[in-house]
Amino acid sequence: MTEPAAGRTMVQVLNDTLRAEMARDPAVVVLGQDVGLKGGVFKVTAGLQAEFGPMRVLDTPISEIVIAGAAIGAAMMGLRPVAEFQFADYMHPAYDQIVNQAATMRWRSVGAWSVPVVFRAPCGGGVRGGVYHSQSIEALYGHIPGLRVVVPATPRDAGGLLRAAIRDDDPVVFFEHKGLYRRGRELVTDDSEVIPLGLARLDRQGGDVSVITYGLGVHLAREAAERCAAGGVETEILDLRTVSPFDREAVARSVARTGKVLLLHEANRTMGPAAEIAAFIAEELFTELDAPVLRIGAGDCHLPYNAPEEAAILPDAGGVAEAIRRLAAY
Amino acid sequence: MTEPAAGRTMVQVLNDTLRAEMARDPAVVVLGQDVGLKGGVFKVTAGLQAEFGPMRVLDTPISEIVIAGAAIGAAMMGLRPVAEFQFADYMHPAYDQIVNQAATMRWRSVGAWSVPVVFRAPCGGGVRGGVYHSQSIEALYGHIPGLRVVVPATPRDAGGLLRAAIRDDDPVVFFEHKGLYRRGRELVTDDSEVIPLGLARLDRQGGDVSVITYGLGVHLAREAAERCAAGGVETEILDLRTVSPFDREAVARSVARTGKVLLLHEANRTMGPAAEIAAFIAEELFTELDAPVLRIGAGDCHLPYNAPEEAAILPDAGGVAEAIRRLAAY
Amino acid sequence: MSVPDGPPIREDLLLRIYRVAVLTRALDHQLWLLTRQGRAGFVLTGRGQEIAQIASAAAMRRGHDSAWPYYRDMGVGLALGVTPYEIMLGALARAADPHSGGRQLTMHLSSPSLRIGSISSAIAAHLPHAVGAAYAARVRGDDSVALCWFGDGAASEGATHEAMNLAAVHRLPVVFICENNGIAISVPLALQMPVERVSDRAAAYAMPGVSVDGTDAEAVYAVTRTAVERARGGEGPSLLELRVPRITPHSSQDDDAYRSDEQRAAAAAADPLPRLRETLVERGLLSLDEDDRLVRETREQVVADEDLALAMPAPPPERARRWLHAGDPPHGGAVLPARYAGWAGVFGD
Amino acid sequence: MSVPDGPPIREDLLLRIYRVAVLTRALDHQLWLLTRQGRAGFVLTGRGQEIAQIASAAAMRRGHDSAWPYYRDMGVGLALGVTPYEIMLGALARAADPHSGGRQLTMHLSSPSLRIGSISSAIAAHLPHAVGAAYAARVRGDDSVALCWFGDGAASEGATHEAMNLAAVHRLPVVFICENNGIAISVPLALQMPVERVSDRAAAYAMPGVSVDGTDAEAVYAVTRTAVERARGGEGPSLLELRVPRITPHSSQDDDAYRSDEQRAAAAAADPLPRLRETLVERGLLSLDEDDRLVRETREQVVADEDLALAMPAPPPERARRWLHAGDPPHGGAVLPARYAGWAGVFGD
Ligand SMILES: Cc1ncc(C[n+]2csc(CCOP(=O)(O)OP(=O)(O)O)c2C)c(N)n1
Ligand SMILES: Cc1ncc(C[n+]2csc(CCOP(=O)(O)OP(=O)(O)O)c2C)c(N)n1
Ligand SMILES: [Mg+2]
Ligand SMILES: [Mg+2]
Repeated sequence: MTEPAAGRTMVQVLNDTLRAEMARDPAVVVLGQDVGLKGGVFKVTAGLQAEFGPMRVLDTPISEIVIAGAAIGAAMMGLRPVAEFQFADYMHPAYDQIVNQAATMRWRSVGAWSVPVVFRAPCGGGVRGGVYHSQSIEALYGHIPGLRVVVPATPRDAGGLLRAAIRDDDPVVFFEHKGLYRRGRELVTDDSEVIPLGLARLDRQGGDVSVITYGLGVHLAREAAERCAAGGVETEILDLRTVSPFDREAVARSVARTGKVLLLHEANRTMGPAAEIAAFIAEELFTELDAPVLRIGAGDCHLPYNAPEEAAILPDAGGVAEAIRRLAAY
Repeated sequence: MTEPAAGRTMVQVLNDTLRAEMARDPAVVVLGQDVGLKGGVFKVTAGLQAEFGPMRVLDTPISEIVIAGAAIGAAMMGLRPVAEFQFADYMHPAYDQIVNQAATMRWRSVGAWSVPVVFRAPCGGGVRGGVYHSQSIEALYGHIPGLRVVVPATPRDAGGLLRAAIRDDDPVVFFEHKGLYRRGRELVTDDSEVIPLGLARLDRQGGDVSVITYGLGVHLAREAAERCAAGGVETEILDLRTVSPFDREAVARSVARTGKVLLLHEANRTMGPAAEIAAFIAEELFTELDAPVLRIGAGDCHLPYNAPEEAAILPDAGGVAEAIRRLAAY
Repeated sequence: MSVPDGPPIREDLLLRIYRVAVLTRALDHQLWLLTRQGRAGFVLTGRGQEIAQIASAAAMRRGHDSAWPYYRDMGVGLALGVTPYEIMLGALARAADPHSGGRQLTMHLSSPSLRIGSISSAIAAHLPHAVGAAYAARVRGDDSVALCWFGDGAASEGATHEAMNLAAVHRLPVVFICENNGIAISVPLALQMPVERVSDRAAAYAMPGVSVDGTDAEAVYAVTRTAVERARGGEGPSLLELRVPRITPHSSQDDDAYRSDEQRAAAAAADPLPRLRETLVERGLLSLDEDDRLVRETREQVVADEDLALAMPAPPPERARRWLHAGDPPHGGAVLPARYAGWAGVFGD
Repeated sequence: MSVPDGPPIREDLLLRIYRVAVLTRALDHQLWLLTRQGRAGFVLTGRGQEIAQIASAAAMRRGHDSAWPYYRDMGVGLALGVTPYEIMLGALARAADPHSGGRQLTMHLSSPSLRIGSISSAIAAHLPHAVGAAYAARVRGDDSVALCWFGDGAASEGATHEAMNLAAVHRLPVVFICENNGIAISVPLALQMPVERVSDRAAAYAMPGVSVDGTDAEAVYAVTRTAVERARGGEGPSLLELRVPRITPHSSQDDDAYRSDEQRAAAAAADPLPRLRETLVERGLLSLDEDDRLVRETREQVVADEDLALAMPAPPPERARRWLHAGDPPHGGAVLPARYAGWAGVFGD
């Protein structure tokens, strides 16, 4: 397809990527609630059913267990299903299928069975979604052996990572932040780019402090970095892109460069992905550290519909800038 | 009841505690698979149905969703259900009910509804249970606001903590390591002891290195500490007992005493509870540290039935002793 | 199996059901308006399902039986005594909202005093709770019944199966009420289940299954009343299917483009309110003048509630983590306008 | 609904079913022995359910249709061509076990070449997989059928409902086969479901539901054959209930104390093997001498497999994390004893 001059939103790139992968490989199918006729509640699958028919783009009943489970069985028989959960908050009923089945299948069959499924779900708050349309749950999958967890921050990465996830022979949990679906456009000229899972991206260079983050956090970090630059503090931003397994080498390089680290994500702070990265640094990069390893995450709370309480729980650029300055001054 | 001279196993204390709490409060009920006539596959509920009848000790169908969900609804109507999952590995189908319902109920109803449910499950490996009878999944609940997660290490703590969990007005996830059910006896003279949730216990004093752990880890740490003592290394063992929220003050005191920390659990290492504690230390106790914060957990893998592979994945006293010595020598 | 017809409805009750239906519709209308004006962030209502909701709720023993509605059940809430003012407070995410303090989306009711469970957006997650409430009644030996409302799409969830099965195994006092509007967001019934009627599911649990026209207040009341008494009498659960139209899009965020003009027109044509009005007028229980006044006064009442609610403050940020655990000071609820003194929905007077 | 009787079974097939049943029983016997001797850590077998398993498996097109058995289905495995030697390797947790390399508990089969899904201990988790396999067949346009075996307790899981519903909505080629032994560990059927027959559940999905005596090889074969052809013909899924006894305790870790002597005796008396032997003898398809020889030779064969398996090494510790992700060298499987050249279970010759 020809790239619109203005570039594309993340939703458009995800939609184009699904269409291209389905055209390229007849084994790729999409299933989920309202993914067909409606094209998904966020339009990520818009137009696919008209093009590929009601079986390859299957409107399922409200049955998360069998959405995940049928995707697994179909994958074992050679398909490459992309299973959509309408919201990350509604993946929980399928938890058993994803962690006890998809994650264990290859290992427990000593390599005989493959489960090339992408479990897709819109995640994240700040959109007035309330308790059940706001969750960031990547940690619940990052702890599970056999799963990879991806959270893109830009339209280009969303396309390149989804392409990699679909072609990967193992299950991938793929979270898309609702707040990024239509947040700005990006020129994505290479529609065949496959971004390897597990590789971080240096989003911004700066020698004073490293902010290691992913997803929406990248955008909070950019804003904070701008503010700090005004005060002469240079911030490096590392976008992990894949939360599990995360890019240890890239993290190590960044810590070696700055010696001061802020870990940032929207997921709840306690036992969130940042805890793992902080522990890794405290264990293996201890001597490189010039300051405490700071973490910013959501305030260990469910997310409400009302704006003031939600804002009080979610991380914001102001708090990130403050932490960067604290580290710089340490 | 009069304490047998030899003391009681963890299973006996759990069984006695359930019986006493049911006798004390008619609102306490037990439900789960095979908990009645059979008394549970590990006999934790043995004899209860004969004493309290088939409704207060309910043999349920194989329906984890409604075991958890009915416990929640019954709790909202004034009962104090103790819901048993036959193995932690089989809690996953109920994940949605526990994290999206039990954990959110009080918060989302601005304090109007209480969910005093104890979700009990045998956990842990090293018992030749294979992929589905060996899991240690406390991290999957520790990340969730509104839940408390308890893992006792001794018969006395099991009784005192279960008593506290049943009387607590909020949901508690209570894991019992199968390997500890009948591992030794302990004299438990005070059958009314309520051990407050969130309070750690200093299991062993020693000034050189702190091992912060819980559950089976306490016993690995004890064995390792003995070995190291022979070499003149004094190990302090802190038993967290409650994994979430963990006792930050006790951890801080221990770090202040030794400056050298080994975090230990059987749960998989990546994004496990130890990551949170390491991150807490790296962030707030940075200046107290004299060495890297070491972590030992399972090797990020499912647990197999065959012994050699299982042993290769699980932590053992030898590895713990080695880490203690490494820290002591740092 | 099928439930025999229940007792005929008392005519004054029929009129009350209509009054609450008019109130529900007025509130529904006002909430959509608020959303179009951008003063409410989101709206989702049950236009077309009101009579099914109110007439079924009217069959329960209020304050004694427990209610487990879902997000579309404004009619159930108002019938049980929730005030429009409270629903306004919730839709506008005000601190005083007694149901969730503005933490949940519009219409996510919760009221221990009215014995209404806390509504979760998660489809079918509340069916097990209703079964648990019925189990608690059995354990405690009281004769309360748990009524549970849900949509046709909710019937596909594993939770629904497990809940109905456990209730049926122990003949627990539950009434499962499916408001079948034929669609789940964009997914039509034929893609949701292979059976003609949701009530066909009852056979799998050896419980009575009845399907009635959910726009027929008398039929809805009769079958619900019968199922409630049956449950109270220890004869176990029932599954009721109330066939209703969905007149609006799924919510204010849905374009309804997946339905044809004919389908949308057919839904609108099945509106239960004119039908009940006709019945009442025919039977001389309501004159057209009385109806005009009722509609006008009701709209004024709702607008008055809206003005009051708009004047109330949003939750303070520092409140965000309160009530995660026991021990925090109580929310305190909302101060209701004087007009609601003694207000009790369809059970009023 | 009920499936019309299928084609009469070919008599040679009946004899083959018996041969595999004798083999299953011999292996079952030997595994319990090994466990009592402490040489195997755990045993769980399907004594009493063999005929149901083998006769239903015999109705599928081997290597073309996919099989989704559960942990008790040794008979299904042997019927489809799994060898006793492989099952011994698994029960003894040997590295060469081609099904799980000794990683899963006894009898957790897995074989892409035989199109047997990987068995999970998690009850009912495999029903959605079978439905997914049938969905894949539909997408790819091949005419393979997915057969799925499970217990009566598994019928209570939400996964079972969601799987049956999705299969029925799209008339996917699945045959759901419930081996109803009347108990789930200690929980009797009456506490598991409110219906008389598991097959009563079929009505909820508008699919045929048939219940037959699972100790009657001919009946089992006929109804399964009919359901398979029906599925292959695009007419959708069926639910078959095979009523069987559970002759052993649930597993080697269960004391069976929750059943009375009478109940255990009744189960033993319902043993399907003597019954099939009688039929074969009556029809002159088997003489008692031939049967004695068959039983003796089969036992020798199993003992020979046991000796071989016992001599094989356990998995090396350094292998523990292999196959967590794609890219590791293949396991390689087991080198089968020469006697299994061309072995194909009940489909042999
Ligand atoms: C577990 C879960 N999955 C998906 C959703 C997203 N969702 C919200 S409403 C809805 C449709 C519900 O349809 P139905 O049960 O028929 O109720 P209706 O809206 O038609 O009244 C869906 C799929 C959800 N809320 N919960
Ligand atoms: C999801 C899940 N919950 C609980 C268990 C524990 N469990 C193992 S076997 C069993 C009984 C199964 O009964 P049934 O389905 O009738 O099969 P049977 O053993 O009688 O052949 C249970 C409850 C499990 N394996 N998986
Ligand atoms: Mg609907
Ligand atoms: Mg059974």
